[in-house]
Order: sequence, then C-alpha cells, then structure tokens
Amino acid sequence: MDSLFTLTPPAAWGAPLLVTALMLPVAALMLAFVLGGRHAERVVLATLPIGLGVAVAIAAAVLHQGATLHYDLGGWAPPLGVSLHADGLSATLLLTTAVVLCAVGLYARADFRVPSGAREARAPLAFWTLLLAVWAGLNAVFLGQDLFNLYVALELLTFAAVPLVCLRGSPQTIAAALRYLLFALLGSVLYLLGGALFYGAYGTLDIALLSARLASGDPIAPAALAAAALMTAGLLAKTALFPLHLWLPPAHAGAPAAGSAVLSALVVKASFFLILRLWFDVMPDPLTHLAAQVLATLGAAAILFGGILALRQARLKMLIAYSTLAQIGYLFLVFPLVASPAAAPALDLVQAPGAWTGGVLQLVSHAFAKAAMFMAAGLIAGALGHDQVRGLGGLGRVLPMTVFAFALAGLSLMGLPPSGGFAAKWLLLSAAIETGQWWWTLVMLAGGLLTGGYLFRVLAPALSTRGPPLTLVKPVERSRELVVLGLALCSVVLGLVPLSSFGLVQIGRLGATGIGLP
Amino acid sequence: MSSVTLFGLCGAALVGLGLFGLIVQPGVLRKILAFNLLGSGVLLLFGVIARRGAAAGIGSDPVPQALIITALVVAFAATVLAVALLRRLVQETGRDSLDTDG
Amino acid sequence: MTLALNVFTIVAVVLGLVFFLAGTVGLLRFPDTLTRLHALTKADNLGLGLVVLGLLPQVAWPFGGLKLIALWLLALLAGATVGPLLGHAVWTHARGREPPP
Amino acid sequence: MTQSGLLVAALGTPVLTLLACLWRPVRERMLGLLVLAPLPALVVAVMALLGTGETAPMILDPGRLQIGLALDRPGTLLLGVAALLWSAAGAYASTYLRGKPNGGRFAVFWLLTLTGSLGVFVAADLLSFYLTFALVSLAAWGLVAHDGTVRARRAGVVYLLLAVLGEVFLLLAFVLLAVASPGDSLAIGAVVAALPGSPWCGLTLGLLIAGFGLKAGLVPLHVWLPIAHPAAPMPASAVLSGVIVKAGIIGLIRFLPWDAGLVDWGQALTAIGLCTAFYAVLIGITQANPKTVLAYSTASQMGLVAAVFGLGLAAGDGTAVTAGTFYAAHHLLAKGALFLAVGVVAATDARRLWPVLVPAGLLALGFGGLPLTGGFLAKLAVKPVLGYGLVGWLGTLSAIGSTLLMSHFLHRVAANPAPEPGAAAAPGLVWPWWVMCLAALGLPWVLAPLGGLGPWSHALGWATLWGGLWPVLIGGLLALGLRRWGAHLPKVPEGDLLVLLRNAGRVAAAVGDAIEHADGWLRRWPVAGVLLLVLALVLWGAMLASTR
Amino acid sequence: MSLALAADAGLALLILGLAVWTTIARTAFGAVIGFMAYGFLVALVWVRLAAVDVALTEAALGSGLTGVLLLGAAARLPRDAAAARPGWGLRLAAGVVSAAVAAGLAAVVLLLPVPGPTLAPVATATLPTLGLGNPVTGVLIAYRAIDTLLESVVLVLALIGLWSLARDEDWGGRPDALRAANPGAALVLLAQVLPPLGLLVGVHLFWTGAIAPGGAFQGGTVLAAMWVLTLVAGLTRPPRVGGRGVRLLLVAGPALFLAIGVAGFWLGGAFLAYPAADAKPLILAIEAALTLSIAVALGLLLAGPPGARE
Repeated sequence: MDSLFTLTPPAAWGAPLLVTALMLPVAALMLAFVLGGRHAERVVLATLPIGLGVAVAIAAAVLHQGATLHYDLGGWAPPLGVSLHADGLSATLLLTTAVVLCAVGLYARADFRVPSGAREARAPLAFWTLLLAVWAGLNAVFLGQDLFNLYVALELLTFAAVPLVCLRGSPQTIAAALRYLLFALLGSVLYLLGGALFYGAYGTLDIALLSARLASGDPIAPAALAAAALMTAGLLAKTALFPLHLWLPPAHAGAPAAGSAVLSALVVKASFFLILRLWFDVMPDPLTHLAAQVLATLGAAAILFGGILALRQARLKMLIAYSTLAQIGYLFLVFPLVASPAAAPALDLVQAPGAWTGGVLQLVSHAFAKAAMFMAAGLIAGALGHDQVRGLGGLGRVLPMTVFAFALAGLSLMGLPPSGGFAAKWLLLSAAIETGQWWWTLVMLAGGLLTGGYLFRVLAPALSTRGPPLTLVKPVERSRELVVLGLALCSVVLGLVPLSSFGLVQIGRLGATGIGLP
Repeated sequence: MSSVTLFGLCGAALVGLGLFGLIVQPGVLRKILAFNLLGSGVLLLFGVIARRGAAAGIGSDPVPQALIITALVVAFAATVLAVALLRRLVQETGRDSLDTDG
Repeated sequence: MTLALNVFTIVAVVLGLVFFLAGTVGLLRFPDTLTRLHALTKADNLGLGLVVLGLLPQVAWPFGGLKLIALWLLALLAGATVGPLLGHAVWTHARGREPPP
Repeated sequence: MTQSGLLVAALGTPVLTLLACLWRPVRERMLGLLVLAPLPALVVAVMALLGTGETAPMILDPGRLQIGLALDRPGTLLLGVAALLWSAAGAYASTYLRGKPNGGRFAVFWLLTLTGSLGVFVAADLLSFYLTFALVSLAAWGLVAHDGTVRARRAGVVYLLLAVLGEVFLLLAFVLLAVASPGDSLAIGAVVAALPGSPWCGLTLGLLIAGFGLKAGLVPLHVWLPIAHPAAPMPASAVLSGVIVKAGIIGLIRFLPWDAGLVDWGQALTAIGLCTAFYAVLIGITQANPKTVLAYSTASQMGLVAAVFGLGLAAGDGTAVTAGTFYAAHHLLAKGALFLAVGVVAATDARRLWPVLVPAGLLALGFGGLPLTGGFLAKLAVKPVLGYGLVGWLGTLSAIGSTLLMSHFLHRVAANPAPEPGAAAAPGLVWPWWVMCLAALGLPWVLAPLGGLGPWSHALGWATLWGGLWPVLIGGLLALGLRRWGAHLPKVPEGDLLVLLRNAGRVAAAVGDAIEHADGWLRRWPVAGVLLLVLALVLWGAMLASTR
Repeated sequence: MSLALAADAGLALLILGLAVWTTIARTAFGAVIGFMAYGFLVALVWVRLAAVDVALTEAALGSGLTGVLLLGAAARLPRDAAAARPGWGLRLAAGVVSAAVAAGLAAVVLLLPVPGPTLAPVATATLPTLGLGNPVTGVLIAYRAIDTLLESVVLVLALIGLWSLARDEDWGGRPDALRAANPGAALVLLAQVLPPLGLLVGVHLFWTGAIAPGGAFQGGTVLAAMWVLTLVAGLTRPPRVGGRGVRLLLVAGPALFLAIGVAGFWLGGAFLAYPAADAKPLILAIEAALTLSIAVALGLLLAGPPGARE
C-alpha cells in the first residue's frame, strides 16, 4: 500500500487552477464577512472578474488537453483522499456560473448599497456574503469527485440559497424559505443515506473508483442499487422536478430579483448536475434504461404542467418561476435520449452525442435566459411599483430596452432561431428521432407552444399601443438595463456559435476517443 | 444476529420513523425533530457500516466516523437555521405551521 | 481480599439500585410535580452515590476512581441546580406570581 | 463576387435601417424611409433576371453545415416582384399612417417583416430558412395587431396562434429532414434529395405541406387569413396578402421533391388546392367587407397554385414550378395593387371613382383570365400543367369563380367611397397604386418567357383569346345574378371554420382550472413527501428490474 | 455474549420507544424532552459501536446544544395554534411508504458484506507521518481536510444566514435569544461553578484529540456550552453583531486552515498537504484555531439573530 504514501506528482499545470476556483470564493467570503460594511461589496466586485478569469483558464486547459483535469487534494489519492475533477461539462458550467454571477453582481449594486448614514446594513452584507457562498457552493459541486464532499458542497449551497429567499423578510418569503429549507434537507438526508450505502457496498466514495467497481461485471450490490435510487430521489427533491416542486415557485418568486436570478439559473442546476454525474459517471449504462424513462416522463409532465400553470399566473415573477419548473423538465429528457437502448451497444455517448450537447446547451442557455428574465422582472417591478402581469400595458414605450431583453430571453426559452434554446431543441429533437423515441418530440414541441403562450401574455400588452401611458415610480438606471440585455444576448449568441464548436462539452464524456459532433 | 446488525435494523427503523414524522407532522418544530430523528437514523446506519469495517486494531473504520462527525455538525447548522426561521415565522404570522402543511 | 471487595461492590450496587427503584416509584406514584421532584433528586442522587462507591474498587485508582467521583459530583451539582429552577417554574406557573424570597 | 455582395446588401439594408431605429428620433421619421429599404433587393433580382441563369450561391459557413444564401430562378422572380410591392406599399404607408400614433413601432415591425420576407426567398439552408420564416411569421403580428382595437387584438391572437402552430410543424419537418439526410450538410438541396429515401418520408411531407399550406392559406388552416389581413392597416394588408403569403409558396417550391414523382402526395396536394380554390370563392361571395373578399380571393388563388404544384409533384417534372411561380408573381402584383386601390377608393369622392375603378376592374377580372391582362398570361402559363382532362375543366371553373368573386369585390368597393364631396386621395396614395397597377398589367408580358410562355404571338392568337374570354363572360353573368339575389345568401362570419372553436376558450379555461386545482393538491407538504418516497421506491424497483 | 446482546437489544428498544414518543407526543415541549433523552441514548449506542469520537459529538452537539435550541423554540411556540393534520388517507400512505423504505433499508443492512470494505488499515498506515495517534482526527485534518474546511465555512455561513433574519433596525444590536428573564440564584451558582471545569474539559478534549478520541469539534462544543451557560445566567453579554473582533474570531479557524493549506503547495507538494517532517505543530495550530472558531460560532448560533437594541 506504499503507492498511497508517495505523494502524487504535481498534476498538469491546469490542476492548481481547480483549487483556485474552489478556494477563491471561500477566501473572499471570509474577507467580506470580516471587513463588512461597504467593503463587502467591493470585495465581491473585485473577486468576480478574477473568478471569471480562472473559469476561462480552466475551460482553456480542458479544451487544450482534450481530457479531464484531475487533482488529489493534500496529495492523498482516493479512496482515502478527496480529489477534484473538471471535465468539459464542469468547465462549461463553471464558466456559465462565473458569467451569470458577474452580471448579477453588477445588477445588484443598486439594490444592495449600504445607506449613506450607517456603517453597515443587514441586507447588503447578507446579500454580498451569500452571493459569494452560493458561488463557493456551486464551484465545489461542479469540481467535486467525492460523493461526501459533494454532500457538504450541496449543504453549503442550500444554506447560502435559503437566506437569499427571505432576504426581504416578509411573512410569505419566510414561509417560502422555511418550506424550501425543510424540503432541501429531506433531499440532502436521502443523498447522505445513499452515500452511506455506497460506502457500505464498495468501501469508497470516489466517483471514478465507484464506476470502475460497478462496471467490473460482478453482480451489483443491493446496497448500491438502493444508494443510487435514494440519492437520485434526494437530488430530484432539490431540483424541484415536477411532482416535488412545492417549494420552487414561492421561493424563487419571493426572493429579491438578483436572488431569484441566481436561484433559478444556477442553484437548481447544481443538483441536476449531480444527477448527471451519478447516472452517467457512476452507474453503468444498462442499469439506468428503465429508470431513465421514469425521469423523462416526469420531465414531460413538468414541461406541460409548468407551461400551463405559468399561463395562469397573475404575478410576473411567479410566471417566470413556473417557467423554470417547465424548463427543468427539458433537462430530464436527456436521460432516455443519451442512455437509450439504441445507444446501449456502443455503451457510451458516441451514438447520440447530439442529446448530450443539446442537454448541456439547454442548461446553459436557460441559465442565461432565466437570469436575464428575472432581472428584467426586477427592473419592471422596481419601476412600476407592482408585479402584476395585467398592469404591463404599454410598458414597451416606457422601458424599451428591458422589454427587448425580456423578449430576447423569451425567444431563447421558446426555442426560436437564432437562440441557444433553438440549437438545444434542434439537437434534442434530432436525438429523439435518431433513437426512435419520437414521443419526446411531441412533448418538446408542446412545451415550445406553451412557452410561446405565457411569453405572449407578457409581451403583447407590453408592446401594445393602446391604454394610458405608464408612470414610473422609480427611474431605472441605463447600466442595469444593459447588464440584463447583455445576459439575454449571451443566451441568443449561444445559438449563433456553430454547432461544431461544442467540442468542449464532449470532453471527458466519450472516453478516450473524444470524437463526437465533428 | 450480532448487536451491530441489531443497531443497523434500529437505524433503518429510525429512518422510517423520521420520514413518517417529517411527512405527517403539521407543526414545523415537529418536522425539525423528525428531521433530526431521520438524520440520526441515517448516521446510525453509517456507524454500523463503519463498525463492520473494524480492522488493523481499531474498533471502527475511522473514515466514516469522520464523515459522521461532519454530517452531525451540518445537521446542527441546518437545525439552527430552521429554528431561527421558525421563530421568525411565529413572530410574523403567529402560526407555527406552514400553510401547505395540512 | 478481592472476594471481600467484590462482595462489597455487589452489596453497594444493589443498595444503589434499590434507591433508584424507590426514586422511580416515587416519580410514578406522587401526585404533583413538586413532590416528584423531591423524590427524584433525593433518591437518585443517593442511588448514584452508592453505585459509584460500589464500583470504586473495580476501577484503576487513582484516575479512574477520581473520574467516577467527579461524575457523581457533577450529577449532584446538576440536581441541586435543576431542582430549585423547576420548583420555581412550577410554583410561578401555578400561582401566576413570583414566590416570596 | 458582386452577386454575393449585392445579395448581402439586399438583406443588409433593412437590417441596418432596423438598427437605426434604436434611436427614438430616427424611429419617428422612419415611415418616410420605408420605401427605400427593399430597393437593393429589387436591383439584385433585376440583375439576376437580366444576367445569365443560375447565380453562384453564397455559403456563409463553408464547414459542413453549408449555411448560406442562394438565388435560383423562382427565388429571383418572387424576390423582384416582392421587393417592388414592398417598396410601393412602403411609400403608401408613409402617407397613409402620417400623423397617426405609433408610427415608429409600425416601422420597426414593418422592417422586421420585410427582412424576413426577402430572406425567405434567398435562404439556401434549413437553419436560415427557418430563421427567416419565423421572422416573417412572428413579426407580421405587429402589423396585424397595429390598430390596437379589440378586433385587431383578436386577429393578432388568432394569427399568432396559427403562425406558431405552423412553426412547430416546420421545425419537426426540418428535424426529420436533417436526420434523414446522410451527411451533416443542412443545404436545402442536399436535404430534399434525401427525402424520398427517408424512413419518415410521408410524415415529413405531411408536415411540410401543413406548415407551408397554413402560411399559403390552404383549407382548413386558412381560417386566420380572412381575419388577419383585413384587420391590418391598408399597406400592411397589401403586403400580408401579396408577399407574406408567398413565403408558403417558396417553401413548397424549395422543399417538395419534384423529380421523385410522388404521385399520391401530388394528387393529395392538388385536391387540397382545388378544394381551397372553390371553398374560398363560395365563402368570399357572402362577405361584405371588400378587404375580406380580397383575402378570400388570395386563399382561392393560392389554392390554385398549390393544385398546379400538386400536378407537378405527381408528374415528377419541374415545369409546374416555373408556371406556378409565374402565376404567383402575377397574383402578388395584382393583389397588392387591388389592396392599395381599396385604400385609394375609400379616400376619393363617389363621383371621381372611375379613374381608380376601371384599372382596378381590369386587374380584378384579370384573375378570371380576362385577355390582354397579366392574369390572362398567368392562366395561359398554367394551362399546359392543368392539362385538358377533369383538372383542366376544374381550372376553367375556378377562373369563372374568380371572376364572380372579383366582380362581387368591385361591387363592394364601389359601394363605399369617401363620404365628403370633392374628396381626392392624397397623391402619396395614388402614385404607388398606379405603379403597382401598371406593374401588374405590364410586367407579366415582360416576364412571359420566364413563365414558360412562347413569343407574344402565341398568346395573341384568336383561339387563346376566346379561350380566356368566355369564362370571364360567364362569370360576369353570374355576378349580375349575385347582385340581384345576393341578399339571400347566408351571412358567414369572417373566419368561417373558426366559429367551431368559439367554445375552445371555455374548454381551455376548464382544463386550466383542473390543472391549477391539481397543482394546489400536489403542493401540499404531505403529498409531496409521499410522492418523493414513492419516486425513490419506483426508481429502486426500476433499477432492480434492469439488473435481472 | 448473549447478555451484551440483550443489553444492546434493550438499548435499541428504548431508543425506538423514545423515537416513537417524540413522533406521537401531543405537545411540542414533551416531544423535545423525549428527543433530548433519545439523543443521549444514541450517544451510548455510538460507544457500543466503538465510535467514541462520534459519541462525544453526538452527546455534546447532537442532543446537548440541539436540545437547548429546540427547548428555546418550543417554549416560544403559540399555545393554541392547532395546525390542520393531514387526512387519514395521507397518513396511511405516508406510513406505508415510510415502512417500505425502512424495510428496504433493513434488507440492505442484512445483505451488507460481513467483512465490510474498510479503509482502516490504509488510514492507520500513514498516521505516523502526521504524528497523530487518533485515526479519526487524521481523516478529519489530513486525508479529508477539504471536508473539514468546508465544514467550518458552513458554520460561519449558517451564522450569516441566521443574522440575516434580524430586522433591519436591529442590525448592530446584541443577540438576545438566550437572555433568561430572571435567572434563579441556582442557575447563577451553576454558571459560576461549572464553566471553569467545563473549560478544562474542553481544552483537554481538544488536546487529546491528536492521540485519543476528542478533537476540535468536541472541544469547541463543550466550550460553547459553557459560554452559553454564562449567557443564559446573564453573567456575560453576547457581543455586538457588527463587532470586527468577534468576526475575526469566527473566521480565524477556517482562515488559518486555508492559509496552511495554501502553504501546503510549497511545503507539502499539494494543496492541504503537510510537510513530512513537522506536520504535528501545524495540525495542532489548525486544531486550536478551529476549536476557538467553532466554540464562538456555536455559541453565537445559539444566541440567535441580533435583537432590539436597548
């Protein structure tokens, strides 16, 4: 056993970047907490660009090497030690997180500024430190390779997200935050139980080692089956997939605009990312066929239910929250398409790479579009003083850039060209047809129609010519509108990037060959 | 039927009880209690697994023990946050249960 | 010599258990909280003392023994504090006013 | 290279003017500039027509997706006439809407639709075709719902619903096409070549015909057309009926596999086309509003073009394409002119109507095949394709029907001139109408060789002239009868079949309530908790089953 | 051996009984009392499972501090708030489903491989290089140092989340959740007699953590308990929320851990690695800072959000 004793040789130059990506937000969080007052905001705005740079560097390293970056913390190799892991998917998500958080940081400066009189105020300090904590949690989830380390990262993320929901302190948001916390904790405990059972079965919690043990041919231990099912259920609770969505709408609609953007665009995706890691990195492919159909059926129900309910919401932010519910459904359609029987013989993703790229594209373009939408809704609510969809008549004349950004984000959600959403739907539809599961196409198209429906409900009165001109309660700074427009454009530009350049997402997915969409 | 298996079954029963309590109990404080029961049940299962790993002269595998300690501290932090939210809920609405509890 | 010590241990521990039993019976039988409190603090502390006394010879001296005695003292201190507090709380709760000093 | 450069300029100008609209002062005065935006496209088309045959396609992404633009024969013809109508309607709009509110917003939607409609004719690959098609469909909503009245808003909703439905059909069809084609190239030619061999050939064709048929107004998906076109302001109606409908036609031209000889699909398309032609006439004559009559005439004419394409598809030869394109080009010019005429008539005094009514009458009867008009040439071009059997006779019957419908239109137009005596339409309205009128009458003669017609002498032979005249005469007689007994006809509401869906709204509301109630139940804590555990057990069972 | 088995069975039954009581008790106060007793018995089970470190943590944190927290909450609940209980159908469904999950888990426990897979030999083999005796501390501080680091950050984050629940006008005040209205003389006596002993036990626990069961978490919890005792008795006042001193104390543990971790790049060849030669002093430094930070954090967590400024 002396191999463990000799410290692993320093990994490729990319590896220390992983540590920086993980520890930068943690250090900034502590610094911001100690300095407090106005310094907290300055620390955040100083750290965000550096973090963005690190994320870009990691993506470049992964693309350059064409393989997964790996780093054993403390020099201890798994199973004893914990290692960090960054494949194409995590690099993409790290980059998305950094970009969205930079935008949220710029947007939120006006909402969370320390009033001139006091040295420090509750909401600003809480928001800026919680934003860094969310970032630390997200980076830890995207980089983790050890199931228990991921559990701690998930908890860090949940404890950062819950206070964001009730930052304003109104009774409804307190109840929403409490409901979110309790349901998330139920999910986490199930995840922990799964982790315990995995350790009981195979004596390790490292994803790579577990995958090797599970794919090694001997019969799968019953504890491992139970672990996978319980962990998936726990993560589904935290991702608010359709029947388990009781906490999402009030929580995401109750949070302040910047908070809702982070919650809907990123926090919900972290637990989905873990389901992807669990299903495609740990579980052997044949094990997940039947279960993939269950997930996809729930995803389809989420798309339809979420769409119809979004159509009927009176408040704009509730409409967007239910839209998140629907768009999450799309993500779960990836499971049957990638792990489809047609793809089984090849036993990896070469068969339907489109589905994987499409799923990741949907995840990323939804992150940008949803963040832009919530921030736009925040601007509208701030300017008009209310959040009712009925009262948006003639908004286009008063806040043209915000409405334009909202429309762009809607365009991407609906999947109209040239947006990222369109490219994602195109890939998912092609994969559905290639693998012969045509019924998912009907669901996707119906989802597109419903999305069009609830966007029309908002945009038609906004672009209408009739009705008295709206009076602004509070003027809206042009810089904040530009930030929202920038994010919406990010989501649209994703569609213009030619499909062939999504090689980054494939890295680490397709085994050694790394061929995928040429 | 060694005592370790016995405690394992006790852990499984605690998990079942905790889940039942968390789902059915209307009051938030009762839910927090049920969550702690559930958590200790899960950690008990983990402890049984650790005890099964006794080797090299130590009574129980140290790695799961460390994980359990970390999980206990996380559970405590969660309970603190939940109780604080509950107290604020009681201050604001005078009720100790969520409207969707019924 | 060890035989005598063992006999002493058994006798002391049994006596201690008897007092514990008395305390528990008192807890179940007494009508109201104050009397139950009285039974518990008295009987159980004495019972614990006897058990500790009985176990002293079995334990490595001096550190093991001292720890046992420290334990007993801690239990006494806890009993001494909780008793008046609970009594105070029960008294004020029943009569709605503070007891005379 | 100049060809590609001009192609980019053709599409770039409207886009640049759109960007200019971002600044409020520019947007306010944009109405006046609408006439200039389509001109580069007109120049490109004319140069392509005068120059040699096929022009070099301009590929934007030479990678393997083959995304790019291309100018082929039908595309050029339709692009040219479309640009002409866009320009004339633009001039018309600047006068028609001057002084009215929201001119800037109208200009923005106008330019968006213009970009999409010109782009549709030149797009050479799936993605850009779908992009331009979506742009022209969705941006046109802004034109339809511009007036903001309850009627305009309702028309906008109906229009958008069906437009998005069409988009969904096309998206699924395009994905089926892309998946079926072996390589990764998305060029339309390559993709359509692989269509006959694809396992989902029938489904794809069905979706394509449904998607493009909806845009062209084929029954039963035509219901939005008679509601949307009249609701829009006059220039927008002209463009909607004239050019935007042609997006469906160019779609059929581009995506139907002509040389595959699919007889059954050809006959089906022909049947739908003819059925639309007659159905639209029957409903058209019961309508009172002249713009609605014109809208039904559009549906009828497009039905005929679809029938021609159907025959071409069945016979498996490309001549039907050139004939159909020529017919569509003439329809575009004539229909645009007629809509402008309606606006001019509405603005002129009852006594001085004849200088507008006489040319309008010529154009209207041209649809019936009145000799020496553009319509006569179009009918002549289409006759060989229709043949002399049953379909040939149905062709002439539809000519009679069109004449009947058009005379009813003339009667309705003449019925409501401007009330105040001595009123004369503003010159800004009149000269675009004259430009379009002359174009509709003259251009077909110039473009005759493009339509597969021989020298003029052939068209001027006595037999052909008489062949064109007698259906018009019969149609005129029927029109007289219609005027006398017209009052007894049943009053059909504008979007005929739409009436059936009136209670669709109530059903949708009921479904919505049920789902909202279910959601309320699902979001109760105990229910969610039980469902979570049930889900865990189901997943566990599924995994256990798959290990057996 | 059956006697030990019988004792364990009795313990297990007692625990299950208390758990059932906690679930079905009528009043929240009764349930909390049941839960605290349950917690201490579970600590006994940990001793029976030869996991003494965990037993210490469970007793101090899992039932001690949690008990105090829940008692405080139970005392403030509205008396008459009878919440609507779900219908019998749902309760039956919940029961059936929970029983199914429990049965599944029981089956899995019975099917676990008897000589379970273990990392014990691997962990103990490399302990001497770290100069540690207690393998659990070895795992916590060295092998899985990232978990402990994130763990301490979670505590600080929970505190931030807690403080964010205060009212805007109360910011800068002192947390007031623990201040007893009129602490009895007995409580004051206890708060004067016990803390010195508690302090000694806490430091001892931290110090022996390197070679015997104990460590930062356990020591920190005992110290926090003593501080809470003095707070309840009113002998000391909780610090102001805005104070930079208390925040430095809170952040000292994780910050030092992170600093030494980063230094590991050069000293030990990797992030969070310790130099082969003098790992022990560094580890003790980290443990000391962690103990201090955890004690302050847990105390403030119990003290609640800042209350009205007097």
